[in-house]
Amino acid sequence: MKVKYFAWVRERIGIAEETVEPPAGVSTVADLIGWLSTRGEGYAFAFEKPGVIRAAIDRTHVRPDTAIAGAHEVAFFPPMTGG
Amino acid sequence: MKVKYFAWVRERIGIAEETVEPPAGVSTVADLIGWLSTRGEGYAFAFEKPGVIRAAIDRTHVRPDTAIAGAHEVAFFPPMTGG
Amino acid sequence: MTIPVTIRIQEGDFDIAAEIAAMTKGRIDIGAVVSFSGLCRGDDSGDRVAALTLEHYPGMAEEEIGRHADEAVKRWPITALTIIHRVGRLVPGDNIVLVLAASAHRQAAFAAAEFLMDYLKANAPFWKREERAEGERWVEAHARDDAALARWDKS
Amino acid sequence: MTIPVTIRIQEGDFDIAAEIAAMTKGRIDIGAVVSFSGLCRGDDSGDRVAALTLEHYPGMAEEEIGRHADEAVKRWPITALTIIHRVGRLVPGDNIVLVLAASAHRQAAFAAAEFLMDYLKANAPFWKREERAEGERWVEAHARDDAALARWDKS
Repeated sequence: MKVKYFAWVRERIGIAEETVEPPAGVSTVADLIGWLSTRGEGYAFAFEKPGVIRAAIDRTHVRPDTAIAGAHEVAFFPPMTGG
Repeated sequence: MKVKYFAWVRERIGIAEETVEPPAGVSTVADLIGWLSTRGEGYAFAFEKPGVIRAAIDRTHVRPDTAIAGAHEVAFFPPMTGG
Repeated sequence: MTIPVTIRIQEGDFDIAAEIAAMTKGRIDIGAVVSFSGLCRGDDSGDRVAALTLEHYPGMAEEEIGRHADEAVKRWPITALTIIHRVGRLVPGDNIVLVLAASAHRQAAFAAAEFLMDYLKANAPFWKREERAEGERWVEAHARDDAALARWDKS
Repeated sequence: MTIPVTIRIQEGDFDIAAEIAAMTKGRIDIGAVVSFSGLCRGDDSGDRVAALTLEHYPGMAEEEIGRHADEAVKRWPITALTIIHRVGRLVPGDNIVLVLAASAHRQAAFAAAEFLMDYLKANAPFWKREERAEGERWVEAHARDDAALARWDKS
Protein backbone atom coordinates (compact mmCIF):
# COMPACT_ATOMS: atom_id res chain seq x y z
CA MET A 1 0.00 0.00 0.00
CA LYS A 2 1.02 3.60 -0.58
CA VAL A 3 1.71 5.68 2.54
CA LYS A 4 1.79 9.49 2.47
CA TYR A 5 3.10 11.92 5.06
CA PHE A 6 2.28 15.61 5.46
CA ALA A 7 3.56 18.66 7.36
CA TRP A 8 5.87 17.83 10.28
CA VAL A 9 5.22 14.09 9.95
CA ARG A 10 6.69 14.34 6.43
CA GLU A 11 9.58 16.49 7.65
CA ARG A 12 10.52 14.14 10.50
CA ILE A 13 10.37 11.03 8.32
CA GLY A 14 12.15 12.83 5.49
CA ILE A 15 9.99 11.55 2.63
CA ALA A 16 6.55 12.50 1.33
CA GLU A 17 5.40 9.05 0.28
CA GLU A 18 6.49 5.46 -0.06
CA THR A 19 5.10 2.01 -0.76
CA VAL A 20 5.18 -0.42 2.16
CA GLU A 21 4.20 -4.02 2.76
CA PRO A 22 3.39 -4.34 6.44
CA PRO A 23 3.66 -7.86 7.90
CA ALA A 24 0.67 -9.97 8.87
CA GLY A 25 -0.75 -8.83 12.18
CA VAL A 26 -0.64 -5.14 11.23
CA SER A 27 -4.37 -4.77 10.77
CA THR A 28 -5.42 -1.34 12.04
CA VAL A 29 -4.23 2.23 11.55
CA ALA A 30 -2.75 2.12 15.07
CA ASP A 31 -0.90 -1.12 14.23
CA LEU A 32 0.50 0.52 11.10
CA ILE A 33 1.74 3.52 13.13
CA GLY A 34 3.38 1.10 15.57
CA TRP A 35 5.09 -0.83 12.79
CA LEU A 36 6.23 2.29 10.91
CA SER A 37 7.72 3.66 14.15
CA THR A 38 10.21 0.77 14.17
CA ARG A 39 11.56 1.60 10.72
CA GLY A 40 14.05 4.26 11.81
CA GLU A 41 14.78 7.30 13.92
CA GLY A 42 12.77 9.70 11.75
CA TYR A 43 9.74 7.43 11.95
CA ALA A 44 10.09 7.02 15.72
CA PHE A 45 10.28 10.83 16.06
CA ALA A 46 7.30 11.43 13.75
CA PHE A 47 5.15 8.96 15.64
CA GLU A 48 6.47 9.58 19.16
CA LYS A 49 3.02 10.76 20.28
CA PRO A 50 0.68 8.51 18.31
CA GLY A 51 -2.38 10.15 19.90
CA VAL A 52 -1.63 13.39 18.08
CA ILE A 53 -1.41 11.80 14.63
CA ARG A 54 -4.39 11.98 12.28
CA ALA A 55 -4.89 9.43 9.53
CA ALA A 56 -6.84 9.05 6.30
CA ILE A 57 -7.50 5.93 4.25
CA ASP A 58 -8.15 6.53 0.58
CA ARG A 59 -8.70 10.22 1.28
CA THR A 60 -11.21 9.85 4.09
CA HIS A 61 -10.50 10.63 7.75
CA VAL A 62 -10.28 7.46 9.87
CA ARG A 63 -9.76 6.57 13.52
CA PRO A 64 -6.82 4.58 14.95
CA ASP A 65 -8.92 1.41 15.25
CA THR A 66 -9.98 1.44 11.58
CA ALA A 67 -8.87 -1.66 9.65
CA ILE A 68 -6.36 -1.07 6.86
CA ALA A 69 -7.36 -4.14 4.84
CA GLY A 70 -8.00 -3.14 1.23
CA ALA A 71 -6.53 0.37 1.62
CA HIS A 72 -4.73 1.74 -1.40
CA GLU A 73 -3.46 4.94 0.19
CA VAL A 74 -2.95 5.61 3.89
CA ALA A 75 -1.93 9.13 4.96
CA PHE A 76 -0.55 10.41 8.28
CA PHE A 77 -0.47 14.04 9.32
CA PRO A 78 -0.71 16.43 12.30
CA PRO A 79 -3.99 18.10 13.30
CA MET A 80 -5.06 20.33 10.45
CA THR A 81 -4.63 24.10 10.44
CA GLY A 82 -6.32 25.30 7.26
CA GLY A 83 -8.76 28.11 6.65
CA MET B 1 -42.91 71.15 15.67
CA LYS B 2 -41.96 69.57 12.35
CA VAL B 3 -43.75 66.33 11.46
CA LYS B 4 -42.43 63.96 8.77
CA TYR B 5 -44.20 61.08 7.06
CA PHE B 6 -42.65 58.16 5.18
CA ALA B 7 -43.72 55.34 2.83
CA TRP B 8 -47.47 54.68 2.79
CA VAL B 9 -48.08 57.07 5.70
CA ARG B 10 -46.70 59.82 3.45
CA GLU B 11 -48.70 58.60 0.46
CA ARG B 12 -51.98 58.48 2.35
CA ILE B 13 -51.53 61.92 3.89
CA GLY B 14 -50.23 63.32 0.62
CA ILE B 15 -47.36 65.36 2.02
CA ALA B 16 -43.87 64.47 3.22
CA GLU B 17 -43.60 66.99 6.03
CA GLU B 18 -45.34 69.91 7.67
CA THR B 19 -45.13 72.13 10.74
CA VAL B 20 -47.92 71.71 13.26
CA GLU B 21 -48.89 73.27 16.58
CA PRO B 22 -50.88 70.68 18.48
CA PRO B 23 -53.22 72.03 21.15
CA ALA B 24 -52.58 71.69 24.88
CA GLY B 25 -53.43 68.19 26.07
CA VAL B 26 -51.61 66.51 23.17
CA SER B 27 -48.68 65.31 25.23
CA THR B 28 -47.61 61.87 23.95
CA VAL B 29 -46.87 60.32 20.56
CA ALA B 30 -50.21 58.48 20.78
CA ASP B 31 -52.00 61.77 21.51
CA LEU B 32 -50.34 63.35 18.50
CA ILE B 33 -51.48 60.46 16.26
CA GLY B 34 -55.02 60.90 17.59
CA TRP B 35 -54.99 64.63 16.95
CA LEU B 36 -53.45 64.30 13.45
CA SER B 37 -56.14 61.73 12.55
CA THR B 38 -58.79 64.44 12.91
CA ARG B 39 -57.15 66.71 10.36
CA GLY B 40 -58.66 65.13 7.24
CA GLU B 41 -59.46 61.97 5.34
CA GLY B 42 -55.86 61.23 4.33
CA TYR B 43 -54.72 61.51 7.94
CA ALA B 44 -57.57 59.31 9.16
CA PHE B 45 -56.63 56.68 6.53
CA ALA B 46 -52.91 56.87 7.36
CA PHE B 47 -53.54 56.42 11.07
CA GLU B 48 -56.54 54.06 10.86
CA LYS B 49 -54.54 51.36 12.66
CA PRO B 50 -52.42 53.34 15.12
CA GLY B 51 -50.87 50.15 16.53
CA VAL B 52 -49.07 49.58 13.22
CA ILE B 53 -47.50 53.04 13.08
CA ARG B 54 -43.90 53.52 14.18
CA ALA B 55 -42.61 56.87 15.39
CA ALA B 56 -39.33 58.66 15.94
CA ILE B 57 -38.61 61.83 17.88
CA ASP B 58 -35.56 63.75 16.74
CA ARG B 59 -34.39 60.70 14.78
CA THR B 60 -34.67 58.16 17.60
CA HIS B 61 -37.29 55.39 17.72
CA VAL B 62 -39.91 56.05 20.42
CA ARG B 63 -42.95 54.29 21.81
CA PRO B 64 -46.56 55.62 21.72
CA ASP B 65 -46.42 56.70 25.36
CA THR B 66 -43.30 58.84 24.88
CA ALA B 67 -43.83 62.54 25.68
CA ILE B 68 -43.49 64.95 22.75
CA ALA B 69 -42.54 67.96 24.86
CA GLY B 70 -39.42 69.58 23.46
CA ALA B 71 -39.45 67.56 20.24
CA HIS B 72 -38.19 69.36 17.15
CA GLU B 73 -39.00 66.66 14.63
CA VAL B 74 -41.54 63.86 14.99
CA ALA B 75 -41.72 61.21 12.23
CA PHE B 76 -44.38 58.59 11.50
CA PHE B 77 -43.88 55.58 9.26
CA PRO B 78 -44.86 51.93 8.74
CA PRO B 79 -42.75 49.03 10.05
CA MET B 80 -39.37 49.19 8.34
CA THR B 81 -38.36 46.93 5.45
CA GLY B 82 -34.74 47.76 4.75
CA GLY B 83 -31.74 45.53 4.24
CA MET C 1 -7.39 52.74 18.58
CA THR C 2 -10.44 54.13 16.84
CA ILE C 3 -12.18 51.48 14.76
CA PRO C 4 -12.77 52.76 11.23
CA VAL C 5 -16.50 52.74 10.50
CA THR C 6 -17.79 53.68 7.05
CA ILE C 7 -21.53 54.32 6.57
CA ARG C 8 -23.02 55.43 3.28
CA ILE C 9 -26.54 55.71 1.89
CA GLN C 10 -26.38 56.16 -1.85
CA GLU C 11 -28.29 55.72 -5.09
CA GLY C 12 -25.34 54.29 -7.00
CA ASP C 13 -24.02 50.75 -6.90
CA PHE C 14 -21.13 49.66 -4.68
CA ASP C 15 -18.03 47.66 -5.55
CA ILE C 16 -17.47 44.97 -2.92
CA ALA C 17 -13.84 44.37 -3.88
CA ALA C 18 -13.02 48.08 -3.70
CA GLU C 19 -14.73 48.36 -0.29
CA ILE C 20 -12.83 45.35 1.08
CA ALA C 21 -9.57 46.71 -0.34
CA ALA C 22 -10.22 50.12 1.26
CA MET C 23 -10.88 48.38 4.57
CA THR C 24 -7.88 46.04 4.63
CA LYS C 25 -5.23 48.11 2.79
CA GLY C 26 -1.98 48.40 4.71
CA ARG C 27 -3.31 46.43 7.70
CA ILE C 28 -1.88 43.17 8.98
CA ASP C 29 -4.17 42.79 12.00
CA ILE C 30 -7.19 41.65 9.98
CA GLY C 31 -7.56 37.88 9.73
CA ALA C 32 -11.19 37.68 8.68
CA VAL C 33 -13.52 39.77 6.54
CA VAL C 34 -17.18 38.80 6.36
CA SER C 35 -19.20 40.50 3.68
CA PHE C 36 -22.95 40.34 3.32
CA SER C 37 -24.51 41.61 0.13
CA GLY C 38 -28.27 41.75 -0.25
CA LEU C 39 -29.62 41.64 -3.80
CA CYS C 40 -32.98 42.50 -5.33
CA ARG C 41 -34.75 39.22 -6.13
CA GLY C 42 -37.16 38.85 -9.02
CA ASP C 43 -39.13 35.87 -7.83
CA ASP C 44 -40.41 36.69 -4.36
CA SER C 45 -43.50 34.71 -3.35
CA GLY C 46 -43.64 32.89 -6.66
CA ASP C 47 -44.60 35.93 -8.72
CA ARG C 48 -42.32 38.31 -10.60
CA VAL C 49 -41.04 41.52 -9.11
CA ALA C 50 -40.12 43.98 -11.86
CA ALA C 51 -38.46 46.54 -9.59
CA LEU C 52 -38.05 47.76 -6.06
CA THR C 53 -37.97 51.39 -4.93
CA LEU C 54 -36.25 52.11 -1.64
CA GLU C 55 -37.16 55.14 0.44
CA HIS C 56 -35.31 56.16 3.61
CA TYR C 57 -35.41 58.75 6.38
CA PRO C 58 -32.39 60.92 5.60
CA GLY C 59 -30.43 61.78 8.69
CA MET C 60 -32.08 59.24 10.92
CA ALA C 61 -30.96 56.30 8.76
CA GLU C 62 -27.30 57.31 9.00
CA GLU C 63 -27.52 58.05 12.74
CA GLU C 64 -29.35 54.84 13.56
CA ILE C 65 -26.92 52.70 11.54
CA GLY C 66 -24.09 54.54 13.27
CA ARG C 67 -25.48 53.71 16.70
CA HIS C 68 -25.72 50.04 15.75
CA ALA C 69 -22.23 50.04 14.29
CA ASP C 70 -20.99 51.44 17.62
CA GLU C 71 -22.91 48.70 19.42
CA ALA C 72 -21.28 46.03 17.22
CA VAL C 73 -17.84 47.49 17.95
CA LYS C 74 -18.59 47.36 21.68
CA ARG C 75 -19.83 43.77 21.58
CA TRP C 76 -17.16 42.14 19.41
CA PRO C 77 -13.43 42.71 18.77
CA ILE C 78 -14.07 44.26 15.37
CA THR C 79 -11.23 46.03 13.55
CA ALA C 80 -13.28 47.75 10.80
CA LEU C 81 -16.89 48.06 9.61
CA THR C 82 -18.48 49.24 6.38
CA ILE C 83 -22.22 49.59 5.83
CA ILE C 84 -23.65 50.79 2.52
CA HIS C 85 -27.38 50.91 1.78
CA ARG C 86 -28.73 51.87 -1.62
CA VAL C 87 -31.93 53.87 -2.13
CA GLY C 88 -33.97 54.62 -5.25
CA ARG C 89 -35.24 52.25 -7.94
CA LEU C 90 -33.52 48.87 -8.26
CA VAL C 91 -34.21 45.92 -10.56
CA PRO C 92 -33.76 42.19 -9.90
CA GLY C 93 -30.10 41.27 -9.64
CA ASP C 94 -29.11 44.75 -8.37
CA ASN C 95 -27.22 45.16 -5.12
CA ILE C 96 -29.26 46.65 -2.25
CA VAL C 97 -27.07 46.53 0.83
CA LEU C 98 -23.49 45.74 1.84
CA VAL C 99 -22.16 45.00 5.31
CA LEU C 100 -18.45 44.31 5.80
CA ALA C 101 -17.06 43.32 9.17
CA ALA C 102 -13.35 42.75 9.74
CA SER C 103 -11.69 41.20 12.76
CA ALA C 104 -8.63 39.23 13.79
CA HIS C 105 -10.79 36.10 14.00
CA ARG C 106 -13.79 34.82 12.10
CA GLN C 107 -16.40 34.50 14.88
CA ALA C 108 -16.47 38.22 15.67
CA ALA C 109 -16.70 39.14 12.00
CA PHE C 110 -19.58 36.70 11.37
CA ALA C 111 -21.47 37.80 14.50
CA ALA C 112 -21.14 41.53 13.80
CA ALA C 113 -22.22 41.18 10.17
CA GLU C 114 -25.23 39.08 11.12
CA PHE C 115 -26.22 41.45 13.94
CA LEU C 116 -26.02 44.47 11.65
CA MET C 117 -28.06 42.76 8.93
CA ASP C 118 -30.73 41.70 11.42
CA TYR C 119 -30.86 45.30 12.60
CA LEU C 120 -31.05 46.75 9.09
CA LYS C 121 -33.88 44.38 8.14
CA ALA C 122 -36.07 45.07 11.16
CA ASN C 123 -35.25 48.51 12.50
CA ALA C 124 -33.40 50.79 10.10
CA PRO C 125 -35.66 53.48 8.60
CA PHE C 126 -35.90 52.16 5.04
CA TRP C 127 -39.05 51.12 3.16
CA LYS C 128 -39.39 49.02 0.03
CA ARG C 129 -42.07 49.42 -2.62
CA GLU C 130 -42.40 46.63 -5.18
CA GLU C 131 -43.54 46.84 -8.80
CA ARG C 132 -45.29 43.68 -9.96
CA ALA C 133 -47.44 42.84 -12.98
CA GLU C 134 -50.61 43.54 -10.99
CA GLY C 135 -49.44 46.88 -9.66
CA GLU C 136 -47.32 48.43 -6.95
CA ARG C 137 -47.35 47.70 -3.25
CA TRP C 138 -45.34 48.50 -0.15
CA VAL C 139 -43.46 45.46 1.12
CA GLU C 140 -44.81 44.29 4.46
CA ALA C 141 -42.49 43.78 7.40
CA HIS C 142 -41.90 40.19 8.48
CA ALA C 143 -42.36 39.07 12.07
CA ARG C 144 -39.37 36.75 11.45
CA ASP C 145 -37.15 39.84 11.06
CA ASP C 146 -38.24 41.19 14.45
CA ALA C 147 -37.57 37.75 15.94
CA ALA C 148 -34.13 37.63 14.31
CA LEU C 149 -33.25 41.02 15.82
CA ALA C 150 -34.59 40.05 19.26
CA ARG C 151 -31.93 37.28 19.45
CA TRP C 152 -29.32 39.96 20.10
CA ASP C 153 -31.11 41.59 23.04
CA LYS C 154 -29.03 41.57 26.18
CA SER C 155 -30.72 39.67 28.92
CA MET D 1 -32.05 22.02 -9.89
CA THR D 2 -28.39 21.28 -9.32
CA ILE D 3 -26.78 23.80 -7.01
CA PRO D 4 -23.59 25.19 -8.59
CA VAL D 5 -20.62 24.42 -6.36
CA THR D 6 -17.16 25.74 -7.24
CA ILE D 7 -14.13 24.38 -5.36
CA ARG D 8 -10.58 25.39 -6.17
CA ILE D 9 -7.22 24.98 -4.47
CA GLN D 10 -4.71 27.31 -6.05
CA GLU D 11 -1.44 29.16 -5.51
CA GLY D 12 -2.66 32.39 -7.07
CA ASP D 13 -4.83 35.05 -5.48
CA PHE D 14 -8.59 35.22 -5.94
CA ASP D 15 -10.80 38.17 -6.88
CA ILE D 16 -13.83 38.28 -4.58
CA ALA D 17 -15.85 40.58 -6.84
CA ALA D 18 -15.23 38.34 -9.87
CA GLU D 19 -16.23 35.24 -7.88
CA ILE D 20 -19.43 36.89 -6.63
CA ALA D 21 -20.21 38.11 -10.16
CA ALA D 22 -19.67 34.60 -11.58
CA MET D 23 -22.00 33.21 -8.91
CA THR D 24 -24.85 35.71 -9.28
CA LYS D 25 -24.70 36.56 -13.01
CA GLY D 26 -28.06 36.18 -14.74
CA ARG D 27 -29.80 34.95 -11.58
CA ILE D 28 -32.74 36.65 -9.89
CA ASP D 29 -33.30 34.03 -7.17
CA ILE D 30 -30.33 35.10 -5.03
CA GLY D 31 -31.22 37.59 -2.29
CA ALA D 32 -28.15 37.16 -0.09
CA VAL D 33 -24.47 36.48 -0.66
CA VAL D 34 -22.23 35.97 2.36
CA SER D 35 -18.52 36.02 1.68
CA PHE D 36 -15.83 35.09 4.14
CA SER D 37 -12.25 35.91 3.29
CA GLY D 38 -9.44 34.81 5.54
CA LEU D 39 -6.24 36.84 5.42
CA CYS D 40 -2.69 36.19 6.56
CA ARG D 41 -2.11 38.24 9.73
CA GLY D 42 1.28 39.63 10.66
CA ASP D 43 0.81 40.07 14.37
CA ASP D 44 -0.31 36.72 15.72
CA SER D 45 0.45 36.23 19.44
CA GLY D 46 2.09 39.62 19.72
CA ASP D 47 5.11 38.74 17.64
CA ARG D 48 5.60 39.30 13.92
CA VAL D 49 4.86 36.65 11.35
CA ALA D 50 6.90 37.26 8.20
CA ALA D 51 5.19 34.64 6.06
CA LEU D 52 2.99 31.56 6.07
CA THR D 53 3.44 28.50 3.89
CA LEU D 54 0.37 26.37 3.29
CA GLU D 55 0.66 22.69 2.45
CA HIS D 56 -2.31 20.50 1.52
CA TYR D 57 -3.15 16.90 0.68
CA PRO D 58 -3.95 17.09 -3.04
CA GLY D 59 -7.00 15.10 -3.96
CA MET D 60 -8.22 14.61 -0.43
CA ALA D 61 -8.56 18.36 0.18
CA GLU D 62 -10.84 18.82 -2.85
CA GLU D 63 -12.87 15.69 -2.05
CA GLU D 64 -13.32 16.58 1.62
CA ILE D 65 -14.33 20.17 0.86
CA GLY D 66 -16.74 18.78 -1.74
CA ARG D 67 -18.34 16.47 0.83
CA HIS D 68 -18.82 19.40 3.22
CA ALA D 69 -20.22 21.60 0.46
CA ASP D 70 -22.75 18.84 -0.28
CA GLU D 71 -23.60 18.70 3.42
CA ALA D 72 -24.16 22.49 3.49
CA VAL D 73 -26.45 22.24 0.45
CA LYS D 74 -28.45 19.50 2.21
CA ARG D 75 -28.78 21.46 5.46
CA TRP D 76 -29.67 24.91 4.14
CA PRO D 77 -31.56 26.26 1.10
CA ILE D 78 -28.37 27.36 -0.62
CA THR D 79 -28.45 28.44 -4.26
CA ALA D 80 -24.69 28.53 -4.96
CA LEU D 81 -21.38 27.89 -3.17
CA THR D 82 -17.78 28.82 -3.96
CA ILE D 83 -14.80 27.68 -1.89
CA ILE D 84 -11.25 28.69 -2.80
CA HIS D 85 -8.23 27.83 -0.67
CA ARG D 86 -4.77 29.08 -1.50
CA VAL D 87 -1.58 27.07 -0.92
CA GLY D 88 2.09 28.01 -1.07
CA ARG D 89 3.88 30.95 0.56
CA LEU D 90 1.79 33.93 1.65
CA VAL D 91 2.74 37.16 3.40
CA PRO D 92 0.73 39.28 5.87
CA GLY D 93 -2.22 40.94 4.16
CA ASP D 94 -2.51 38.16 1.53
CA ASN D 95 -5.77 36.31 1.03
CA ILE D 96 -5.78 32.68 2.24
CA VAL D 97 -9.31 31.39 1.83
CA LEU D 98 -12.64 32.44 0.34
CA VAL D 99 -16.07 30.99 1.06
CA LEU D 100 -19.12 32.38 -0.75
CA ALA D 101 -22.62 31.18 0.05
CA ALA D 102 -25.68 32.43 -1.82
CA SER D 103 -29.31 31.93 -0.90
CA ALA D 104 -32.72 33.57 -1.24
CA HIS D 105 -32.48 34.68 2.39
CA ARG D 106 -29.67 35.77 4.65
CA GLN D 107 -29.85 33.18 7.45
CA ALA D 108 -29.04 30.21 5.19
CA ALA D 109 -26.16 32.06 3.56
CA PHE D 110 -24.65 33.06 6.93
CA ALA D 111 -25.07 29.57 8.40
CA ALA D 112 -23.55 27.77 5.41
CA ALA D 113 -20.55 30.11 5.21
CA GLU D 114 -19.88 29.79 8.94
CA PHE D 115 -20.26 25.98 8.86
CA LEU D 116 -17.84 25.68 5.93
CA MET D 117 -15.27 27.95 7.60
CA ASP D 118 -15.47 26.01 10.86
CA TYR D 119 -14.93 22.84 8.85
CA LEU D 120 -12.00 24.26 6.87
CA LYS D 121 -10.29 25.44 10.07
CA ALA D 122 -10.57 22.19 11.99
CA ASN D 123 -10.81 19.34 9.51
CA ALA D 124 -9.71 20.16 5.97
CA PRO D 125 -6.26 18.68 5.14
CA PHE D 126 -4.21 21.87 5.09
CA TRP D 127 -1.24 22.75 7.28
CA LYS D 128 0.35 26.14 7.97
CA ARG D 129 4.00 26.79 8.65
CA GLU D 130 4.97 30.20 9.98
CA GLU D 131 8.17 32.14 9.43
CA ARG D 132 9.05 34.38 12.40
CA ALA D 133 12.17 36.24 13.43
CA GLU D 134 13.24 33.32 15.65
CA GLY D 135 12.71 30.67 13.01
CA GLU D 136 10.03 28.55 11.40
CA ARG D 137 7.38 26.48 13.08
CA TRP D 138 4.26 24.53 12.17
CA VAL D 139 1.14 26.26 13.43
CA GLU D 140 -0.57 24.27 16.17
CA ALA D 141 -4.22 23.36 15.90
CA HIS D 142 -6.56 25.16 18.31
CA ALA D 143 -9.00 23.27 20.52
CA ARG D 144 -11.38 26.19 19.96
CA ASP D 145 -11.57 25.27 16.27
CA ASP D 146 -12.60 21.70 17.13
CA ALA D 147 -15.22 23.11 19.50
CA ALA D 148 -16.51 25.48 16.80
CA LEU D 149 -16.91 22.58 14.38
CA ALA D 150 -18.61 20.39 17.01
CA ARG D 151 -21.46 22.95 17.21
CA TRP D 152 -22.72 21.67 13.86
CA ASP D 153 -22.89 17.99 14.86
CA LYS D 154 -26.33 16.56 14.47
CA SER D 155 -27.62 15.34 17.77
